[in-house]
Amino acid sequence: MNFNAPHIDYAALSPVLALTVGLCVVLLSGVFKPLKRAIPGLTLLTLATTAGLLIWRWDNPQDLVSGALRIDDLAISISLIAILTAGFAVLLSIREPATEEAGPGEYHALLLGSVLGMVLLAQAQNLVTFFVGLETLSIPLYILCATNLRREKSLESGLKYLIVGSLGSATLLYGMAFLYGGSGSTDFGGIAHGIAQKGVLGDPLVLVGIAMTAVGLAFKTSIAPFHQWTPDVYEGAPSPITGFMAVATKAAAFAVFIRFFDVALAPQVDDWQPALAVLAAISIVVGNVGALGQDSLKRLLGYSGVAQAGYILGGLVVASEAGVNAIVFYLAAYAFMNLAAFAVVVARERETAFGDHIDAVRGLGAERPQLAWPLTISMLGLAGLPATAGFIGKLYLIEALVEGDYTWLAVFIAVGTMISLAYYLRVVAAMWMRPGGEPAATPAIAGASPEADPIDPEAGRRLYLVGPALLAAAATIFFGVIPQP
Amino acid sequence: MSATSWAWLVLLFPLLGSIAIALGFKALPAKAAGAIGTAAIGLAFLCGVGALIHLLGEAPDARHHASSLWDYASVAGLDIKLGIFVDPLSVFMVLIVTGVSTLIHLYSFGYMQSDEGYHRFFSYLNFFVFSMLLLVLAGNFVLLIVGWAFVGFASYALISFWYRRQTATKAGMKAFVINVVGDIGLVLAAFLIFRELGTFEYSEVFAKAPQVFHTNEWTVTAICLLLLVGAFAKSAQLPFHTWLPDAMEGPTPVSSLIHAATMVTAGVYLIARTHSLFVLAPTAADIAAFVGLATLLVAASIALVMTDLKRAIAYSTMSQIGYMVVGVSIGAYSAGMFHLMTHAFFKALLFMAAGSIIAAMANEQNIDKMSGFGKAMRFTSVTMLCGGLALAAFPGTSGFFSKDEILAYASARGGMYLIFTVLGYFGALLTAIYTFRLIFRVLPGKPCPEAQELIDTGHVHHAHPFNPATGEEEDTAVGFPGAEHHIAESSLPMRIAMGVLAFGALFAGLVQVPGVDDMVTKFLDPVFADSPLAAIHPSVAASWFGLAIGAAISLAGIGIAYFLYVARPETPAALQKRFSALHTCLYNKWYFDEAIDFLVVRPALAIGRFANRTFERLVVDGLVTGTEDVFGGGGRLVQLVQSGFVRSYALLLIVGFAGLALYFLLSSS
Amino acid sequence: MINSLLWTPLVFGLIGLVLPHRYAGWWATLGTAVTLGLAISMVIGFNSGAGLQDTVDVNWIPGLGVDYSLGVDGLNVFLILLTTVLWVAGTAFAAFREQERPHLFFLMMLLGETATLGSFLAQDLLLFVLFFDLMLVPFYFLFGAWGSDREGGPSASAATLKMIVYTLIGSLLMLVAAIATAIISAQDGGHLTFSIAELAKHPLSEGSQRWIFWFFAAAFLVKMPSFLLHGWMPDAYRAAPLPALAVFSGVLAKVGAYGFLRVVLPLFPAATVEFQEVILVIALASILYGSVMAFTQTNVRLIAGYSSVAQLGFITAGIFALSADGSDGAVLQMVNHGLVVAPLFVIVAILAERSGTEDLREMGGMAMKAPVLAALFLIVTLATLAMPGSANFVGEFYILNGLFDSKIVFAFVAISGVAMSAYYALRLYQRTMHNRKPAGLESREINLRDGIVLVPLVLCIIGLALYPQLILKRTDGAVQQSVASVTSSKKPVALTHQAQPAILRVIPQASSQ
Amino acid sequence: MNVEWYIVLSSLLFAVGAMGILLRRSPVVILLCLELMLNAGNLALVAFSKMVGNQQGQIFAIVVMVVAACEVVVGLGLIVAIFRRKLPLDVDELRELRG
Amino acid sequence: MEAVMFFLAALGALGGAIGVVAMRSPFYGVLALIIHLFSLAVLFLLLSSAFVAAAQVVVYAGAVMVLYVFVVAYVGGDTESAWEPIPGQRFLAPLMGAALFVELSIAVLSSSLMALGTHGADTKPGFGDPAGIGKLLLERFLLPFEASSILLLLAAVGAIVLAQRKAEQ
Repeated sequence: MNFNAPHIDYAALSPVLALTVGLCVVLLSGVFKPLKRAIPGLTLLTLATTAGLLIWRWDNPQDLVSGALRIDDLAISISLIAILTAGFAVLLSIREPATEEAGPGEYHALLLGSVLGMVLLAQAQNLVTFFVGLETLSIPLYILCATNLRREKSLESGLKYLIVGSLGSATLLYGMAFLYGGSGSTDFGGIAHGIAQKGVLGDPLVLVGIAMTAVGLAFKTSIAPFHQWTPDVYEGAPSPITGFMAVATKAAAFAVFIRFFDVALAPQVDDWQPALAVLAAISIVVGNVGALGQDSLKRLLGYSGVAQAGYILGGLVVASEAGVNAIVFYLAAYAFMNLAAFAVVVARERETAFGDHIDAVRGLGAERPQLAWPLTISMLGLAGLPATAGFIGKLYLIEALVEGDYTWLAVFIAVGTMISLAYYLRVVAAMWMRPGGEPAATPAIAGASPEADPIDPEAGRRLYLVGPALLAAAATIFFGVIPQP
Repeated sequence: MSATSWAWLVLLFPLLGSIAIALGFKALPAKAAGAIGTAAIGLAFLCGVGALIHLLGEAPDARHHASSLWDYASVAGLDIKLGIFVDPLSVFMVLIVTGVSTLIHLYSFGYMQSDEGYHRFFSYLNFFVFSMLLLVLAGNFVLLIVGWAFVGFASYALISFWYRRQTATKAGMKAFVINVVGDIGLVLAAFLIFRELGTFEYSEVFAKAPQVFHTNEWTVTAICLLLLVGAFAKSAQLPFHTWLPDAMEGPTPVSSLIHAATMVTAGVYLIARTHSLFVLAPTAADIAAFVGLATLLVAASIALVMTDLKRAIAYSTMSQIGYMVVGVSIGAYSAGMFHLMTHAFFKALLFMAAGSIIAAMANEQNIDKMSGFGKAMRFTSVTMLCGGLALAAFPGTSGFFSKDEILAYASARGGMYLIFTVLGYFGALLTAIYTFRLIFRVLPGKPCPEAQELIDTGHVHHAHPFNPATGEEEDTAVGFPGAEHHIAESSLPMRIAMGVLAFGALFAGLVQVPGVDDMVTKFLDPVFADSPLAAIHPSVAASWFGLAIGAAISLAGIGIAYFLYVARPETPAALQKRFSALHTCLYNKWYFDEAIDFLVVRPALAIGRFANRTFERLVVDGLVTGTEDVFGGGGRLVQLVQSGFVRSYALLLIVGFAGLALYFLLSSS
Repeated sequence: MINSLLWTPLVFGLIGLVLPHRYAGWWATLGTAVTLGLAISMVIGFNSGAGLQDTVDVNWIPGLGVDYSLGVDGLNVFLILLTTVLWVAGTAFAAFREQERPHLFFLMMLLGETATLGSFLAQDLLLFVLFFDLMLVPFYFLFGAWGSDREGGPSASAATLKMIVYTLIGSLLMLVAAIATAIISAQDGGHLTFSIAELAKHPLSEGSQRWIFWFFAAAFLVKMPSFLLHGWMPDAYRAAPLPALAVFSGVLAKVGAYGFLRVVLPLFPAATVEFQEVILVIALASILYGSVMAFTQTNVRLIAGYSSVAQLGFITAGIFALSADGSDGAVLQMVNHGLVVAPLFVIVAILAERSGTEDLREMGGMAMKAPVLAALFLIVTLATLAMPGSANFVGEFYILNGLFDSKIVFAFVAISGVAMSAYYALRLYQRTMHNRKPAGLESREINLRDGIVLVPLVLCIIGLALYPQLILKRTDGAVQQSVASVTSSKKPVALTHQAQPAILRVIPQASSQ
Repeated sequence: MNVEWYIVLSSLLFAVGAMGILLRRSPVVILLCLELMLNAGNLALVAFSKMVGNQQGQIFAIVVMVVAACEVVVGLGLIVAIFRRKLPLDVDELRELRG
Repeated sequence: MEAVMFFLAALGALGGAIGVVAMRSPFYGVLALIIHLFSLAVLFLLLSSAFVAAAQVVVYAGAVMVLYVFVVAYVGGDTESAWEPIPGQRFLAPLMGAALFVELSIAVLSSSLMALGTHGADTKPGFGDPAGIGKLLLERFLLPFEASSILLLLAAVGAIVLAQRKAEQ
C-alpha cells in the first residue's frame, strides 16, 4: 500500500493557512502577559493578512486539496465579508466585558476559529468539509455567546444555541447521509453526477435528503420556521459577537447554501425551488411581524435578520447567476448596515444603563449625532430606502426574482419591507423625534445588579466604536449611490 | 380710435380704478378714493359713448367688431383668446352699466362717507363695474364665464361687505354658491357648444349653429337649458332666486347697483346675446319665458306682504326681471332690453331713496315702523315717488312704455303667448299695488319718531348701531357701518345722482314711444336681425291699445293701494286674517328657502357629517388600523410562539422539518 | 445644467451643516434661490417644440440596465419650476422662524428638494422610483421631528410613521412593477433597459400590463392621496410643520399625478384604456369625498388637505380623460394647485400664530386689522375654488372639457365638485377672516417677513391667471405625445368593446349631422 | 441483512433522539440525545458506505465522531458554567430570553 | 447468524436509545448511552467497518462517556420532575417523533434505489480496515481531517473558557 500525499497548492490555500497560524499565535499570546495588550492588534493583523491573500487570489478559481475546497469569486467575496465583520467585531470587543471574562487570547482565538470555519465553509465542496466547516464555525460561536459568564442571559443564549444548533447539525448530517446514499459520493460534483446518472432523480431518498440539508442550512441562515434561536441568541450574546454572528454566519451559510443547492442539487432544482420560495415567504412574514413592537434593539435586529434572510433566500430560489450576484451584494450591504447598527448598540450599552433597550437611543440625535447618523442610515438601509445599499440590494434581488419568474416572491419582499418600516423607523423616531411615550422608568438592568456591566460615559466618543459605525454607514451610502464602483 | 379700442378703454378704467384704490388704501385719503372710483367709471362711460358714436357712424350690418389681446389658453384644439366683441347690444349694455354706475358711485361718495371700509368699498365697486363690463363685452363664452363669475364674486364681496355681521357673510355665501351653480351651467353649456361646434367664439358659434343644429334638436335645447341655469341663477329667477332678498344685507348702493340695476339683469343679456341658439330651441325659449312669468307673479305676490323695505324692493326687482326674461325669450328682444334700461333707472332710484330713509331710521328697515317721511325728507320723497310711478308703470313714465311693449309683443305673437299678455297685466296690477303700498306706508301720514326728529332737529336719528336682521348690537370697528353712518339726502353728490335718475325714470321712456321714435329698437335691430322673431312687430295701434290698458291697470293698482293703505288702513289686517293661509305662504316666500334647505343643504351637510364622523373613522381609518392590527396580531403571535422554551423551539424545528420532508415526499412520486 | 439643478440643493444642505446655527436657514434659502434661478433659466431656454431636452444619460448600474438619465420636456418643465418656487417660499418661511436643530431641518428640506426634482427629472424608470421613494425620507424627519403631537391623538412620529408605511406600500410595489416592466420587455426581445422612452416603444402584453398598471397606480394614488387611500393624510397633516407641509402638499402630491402621465400612459396604454373608468370612478370619489370632507372639517389644515384630495381627483380625472385637453389641463392644474395650496398653508401658519388654534370654530374676524393679509388670503381662496379668471379655472376647464368629450357622465358628476369647492373654500375664508372675533384672538396685519414669502406666491397666481397659455403652450407637445400612445392603442379596443354602456353613446357626434 | 434494515433502524434511532430532545429538560440528557441523533447519522453513513461500496461514508462517520466529541465538550463546559453560576440545570427554567 | 447479530445489536441500540430518553436520572441515561454505543459498534462491524467500530468504542464509549460521568458526578444527577411546563409538548413530541420515523422510513422503503434491497456492494477484503481508512483520510480527506483537529483544539479552549474557575468571582 503506497501513500500519495495529495497535491496542495499552498498559494491558493494560503488564506486558510494564514488564519490557522494567526489563530495559534493569538492563542499563545494570551498566555504571556506582556503580549496580552497586543492581541486585538494581532487578530486584526491576521484578518488583514488573510483578506490580502484572498484578494490576491481574486479571479483565479481552482480546486484545492483533492477537491475539498474550491476558491473562487463567490468564496472570496463571502470570506471577505466574514473577515470584515470579524475585524469590526474585534474593534467592538475592545473593553468588552466578555473579552475579559474569557481571556483575550481565548476570545480572539475562538473568533478567528469561527472565521476559519466560515472561510472553509465558503470554499467547501464536499460534504465532509462542509460539515466540518459548519461545525468549526458554530462551536466557537456557542462558546462566544456564553462568554459573558456573569450574565445569565449570555449563558442561556449559549445553551440554547448549542442545543438547537446541534439539532440542526444532526438533521443536516442525516440529510447528507441520505444524499451520500443516493448518489454514492460526498463531493458536490459527484452528488450532482450521481443524482443525474443513477436514475434517482426525484427519488424520495434524495428528496428527503434535500429536505434535511435544507433544514440544516435554513437553521444556520435563520430562515423561519427554523429561526427561533435567532432573537434569543442575538439578545443574549455579547453585542460584538451578535454583530459578528448576525452577518458572518449568514454570509458563510448562504455561500455554502448556494454552492450546495446550485451545484450539488442542481438536477433537482424544480423540486426544491418552490419549497425554498415558500420558506422565504414565511421568513419574510414571520421576521417582519415578529420584530414589531420589540424593545430590545438586538432582538429587533434578530427578527429583522430573519426577514432579511428571507429576502436573500429569494436570490437562491431562482438559481441563476443574477440571483447569486444579488445575494453577494445583498450580504455585503447587509454586513455594512448591521455593523453600523451593532457598533451603535455596543456604544450605547456601555454608555447608558439601558442596555440594548430602545430607550438607550432615545434622543441620540441631539446627544450623539456621530452615533445617531450611522444608526439612522443603517435603519433606513435595512428598510430598503433609496440612496442606501439596502435599496440597491433589494433591487438586485427583485430583478433576479422577476427574471426567474418568481414575481410573487418579489411582491412579498415589497410587502415585507413595508411592514419592516414600522419597526426600523421606530428606532429612527426614538433617536430624532420627541418621545411618544415616557422612557422606561427603570433601566433594563438596574445599576446595582451584579450582572450590570460598568458604565463608560465616554463610550459614545471612543474612536474604536464611532469609527466603525461611521465607516459602515458611509459604506452603506456609498454602495447605495455607486453600486458598481 | 376703433370701436374695440374704445371698448378696451371702457374695460381699462374701472380695472385701473379698482387696483389703484386697493393698492393705495393707506396712502389715499377717503375722498380721493371715492373720487378716483367715480371718475374711473365716468371715464368708462365716456368711452362707451365714444364706442356708441363710432358704431353709429357705421352701416347697421357692419356694426360688430371682435378684437383680442392675447391667447389666453389655446392648445389641444381649444382656442381661447382674451377677446371682446363689440356690437350694438354690448354697447347698449355698456352705456347702461357705466351710466347707472357713475351715478351710484356718486351716490356712494356721499352715502358711504363715514364708513371705515370706504376704500375697500370703492375698490370692490370699481371691480364690479369692470367685471360687469367684461361680461357684456366678452367675445367668447369662456371670457363670458369669467366676467360672469367676477360679477358673482363682486356681488359676494359687497353683500358681505360688513363682514362682521354673520347675516351678511351668510348671505354672501348663499349668493356666491348659487351663482357658482349658475356658472357650472354656463360651463357645461360651453362644453357642449365646443363639443358640437368646436369653438367658443360668439361669432363663429352663432354663425355655425343654424347649419349644425336642427330646430329643437335636443343638443341645442340642452345647451339653451344649461345657459338658462346660468341666466336664472344670476338673474334670481325661480328656483335660484333665494339669494337675492338675502343679498340686501349689503350696503344700499350695492343693492341699487348690483342687485337691481345691472348684475341681476345679466341673465337677460345672456338670453339676448345667445338668441341665435334660442331661436333654434324654441322649447327652451318657452321654458325660459314661462319661468320668467312664474317668477314675475311669485315675486310680485311676495312683495305684497314684505315688511322689510329693501327686501320688498328686491322682490320687485325679481318680478321686473321676470318681465325682461319673458321679453327676450319670446322674441321681444329690444323691448326686453329697453325694459332692462328703464328698470335700471327707476329701480336704482328706488333703492337710493330707500337707502336714505333707512339711514334716517338708523338702520331700521321695517316699513311698519315708518311713516311721514314725505314731510321729513322732501327730496327723497319726490324722487321715490318718481321711481314708484315708473315702477308702477304710471302713464308716461319710462316703465309704462317699456313694460307695455313686452306685453304688446306677446299679444302680437299671439297664440299661446297671449297668456303672457294677460298674466303680465295681472302682474302689472300687483306691481302697482305693492309699489304704492310702500310709498303710502312710508311717505304720508303722521311722522314716526325718527321722521319727527329729523323734522324737529334737522339731524338724523341716532341709535345704537344694530343688525336689522337679528337685532344684534354691533361694534363700530371696521366691517360695520361706521358710527356716523346716517347720511340722509344731506350730501350733494347723492342729490345729483338721485336727481338724474329721477329724470331718467320719468322720461327715459320717451326714446321708444310706439310709432314715434323707436330709438332703442332701431339701434339694436342689427343684432337681432338673424332672428325670425325679430320681424314680428305689434302694430302701432295695437301698441297704443296695450298702453291704454296698461295705463288703466296701473291707475287701478294705485287706486287699490290708496284704498287699502290710506283710505281704509284697517283693511289689510282684515284681509290678512281672512286669507291667513295665503298670507303665511306669501310671508314665508312660498317656502323656497326651506325647500332648498331640505333638499340640498341638509343632505349635503348630512353626508359631510357622515363622511367625517363615521365613514372616515370606520372605513378609511379602519383600513389603516385594520392592517396595523393584522400585522400587530401576527407579531404578537410570533412572539407568543417565541416562548423562551428551547424545547419548543426544537419542536418547531422538527415540525418544520416534517412539513418540508412531507412536501418533498409528496412531490417525489 | 440639469445636473447642477438637481444637486444644488443637496450640496447647499451639506455645506450648511458646517455653518453656524444662525445662518443655516438663510444659507438654505440661498440654496433654494440659486436652484430657482437655474430652473428659471432652464424654462427660458426651453424649446417647446423640441421634445426631451437638456438630457443627461450615464450608465449607472450597468448590470441592471439602470441609467442615470435626466431630461426636461413639457410634462415636467413647469413642475420643476413649481418645485423650486415653492421650496424658496417654504424655506424662507422656515428661515424667518426659530427652528430647533436648524442644521438638520434645512438639510432635510434641501434633500427633499433634490429628491423631488429628481423624480420629476428622471427619465429612467428605476431612477424615478428611487427618487420617488427617496422623497419620503426627508419628509419623514421633517414631519416626525419638527411636527406637533395632537392632543388625544397619535404623536407626530406615529402619524408620520403611518404616512411612510402607507405611502411606501405603493412605492415598493411600484419598484417590483418597474423591474418587471423592464425584464418582461427585455424577455420579449431586446436588451435590458429602464429608459422610459425605450420601454414605451415596446409595450408589454396586455396581461402583464394589467397587474403592473395597478402596482403603479397604487403608488401614485396613495401619494396623491386619492379616496380610500388617504388614511395617512389627516394625521400626517395635523402633525406636520407648516413650512414642510406647504411644499409637501404643494409638490409631492403632484408627483403621483405626474407619474401617471410620465410612466403609466406611455408604458401601459392597453391597461390604461381598460381601467380608465375604474380610475375615473376613484377620481370622482376623491373629488366628491374630498369636497364633502372639506366642508364639514373644522381643522384648517385638514380643510386644505381634503381640498387637495378633491383637487388631485380633478387632476387624475383630467389625465384619465385620455385626451390631450384633459391632460393639458391636468398639468396646468398641478402647477396651479401647488401654487395655491402652498400659500394656503403659509396662511394657515400665520392664522394659527395669531389665534393659537387651528380650529375653525375658534377663529373669526381676523380681517379686522389685517386688510393686506385678508386680500392675499382672498386671492388664494378664489384661486382654490377655481374662480373663472384664475388659472385654476382654466385647468379645470380643460380637464372637464376633456372629460366631457370622452366620458360625459363623469364630467357631470365631477363638475359638482366645483360647486362644493366654492363652499368649502369660502367657508374657510369667512370663518377665519370674517364674522365676529372671538375674545382673546388677535387680529394683526401680516408682517414684512411673511409678506416676502406670501406676496410673490400670490403674484405667481395672478400672473398665471392672466396668462395660463405660458404653461399650456409649452406643455402641450409632450402631453399630446403621452396621450397619443394611449389613444393609438385605444382604437382597436374601442372596436372590440362594442357593448359600451348605453349612457355613453347617448350623445351623437356633431360631425354626423 | 439488507441495507434497508440498517437505514430504517437508524431513522428510528434518529426519531427517538429527536423525541428525547423534545421531552427532556436536563441539559445533560439533551446532550445525550444529541449524541443519539449524531450516531443515527453515523449508522446511516456507514450503512450507505457499505451499500455504495466506497469508504467515504466511513471517513465521514469518523469526522462526525470528532465533531460530536467537540459538541459534548462544549456542551458539558456550558453545563458546568451554568452550574457554577448557580442557575437551575433545567432548560425550561432558562427562559429569560423570549418574546 | 448475521441476522441474529443484527437483531440483537439493533435491540441493544434501540433499547439504549430509549433508555436515554426514558431514564429519569442522567446517570442512568449515560449508562444507557454506553449500551447504545456498544451496540452500534457491533452494527458497524456487521457493515464491515472495523475501524469505525473501533473508534466508536475507544473514542465514544471510552473517552467521551467518561467525561459525561465526571460532569454528571460534578453537577449532581438530580432526577427531573415529570411536570411539563410547555402545553402540548407531551402530545406533540411523540407525534413528531413518529412522523419523522414514518417519513424517513417511507423515503427509504419507497426509494427506487435497488442497492437498498441488497447486502450492499461486494467489497474487497480490507474494506473499512485501518489502512484503507487511513489512506483515504490522508489523501482525499486531508483537509477535513486537519480541520477537525483545529476544531478539537477550539472545543478544548472553549471548554476551558467556560469551565474555568474565574467565572465564580
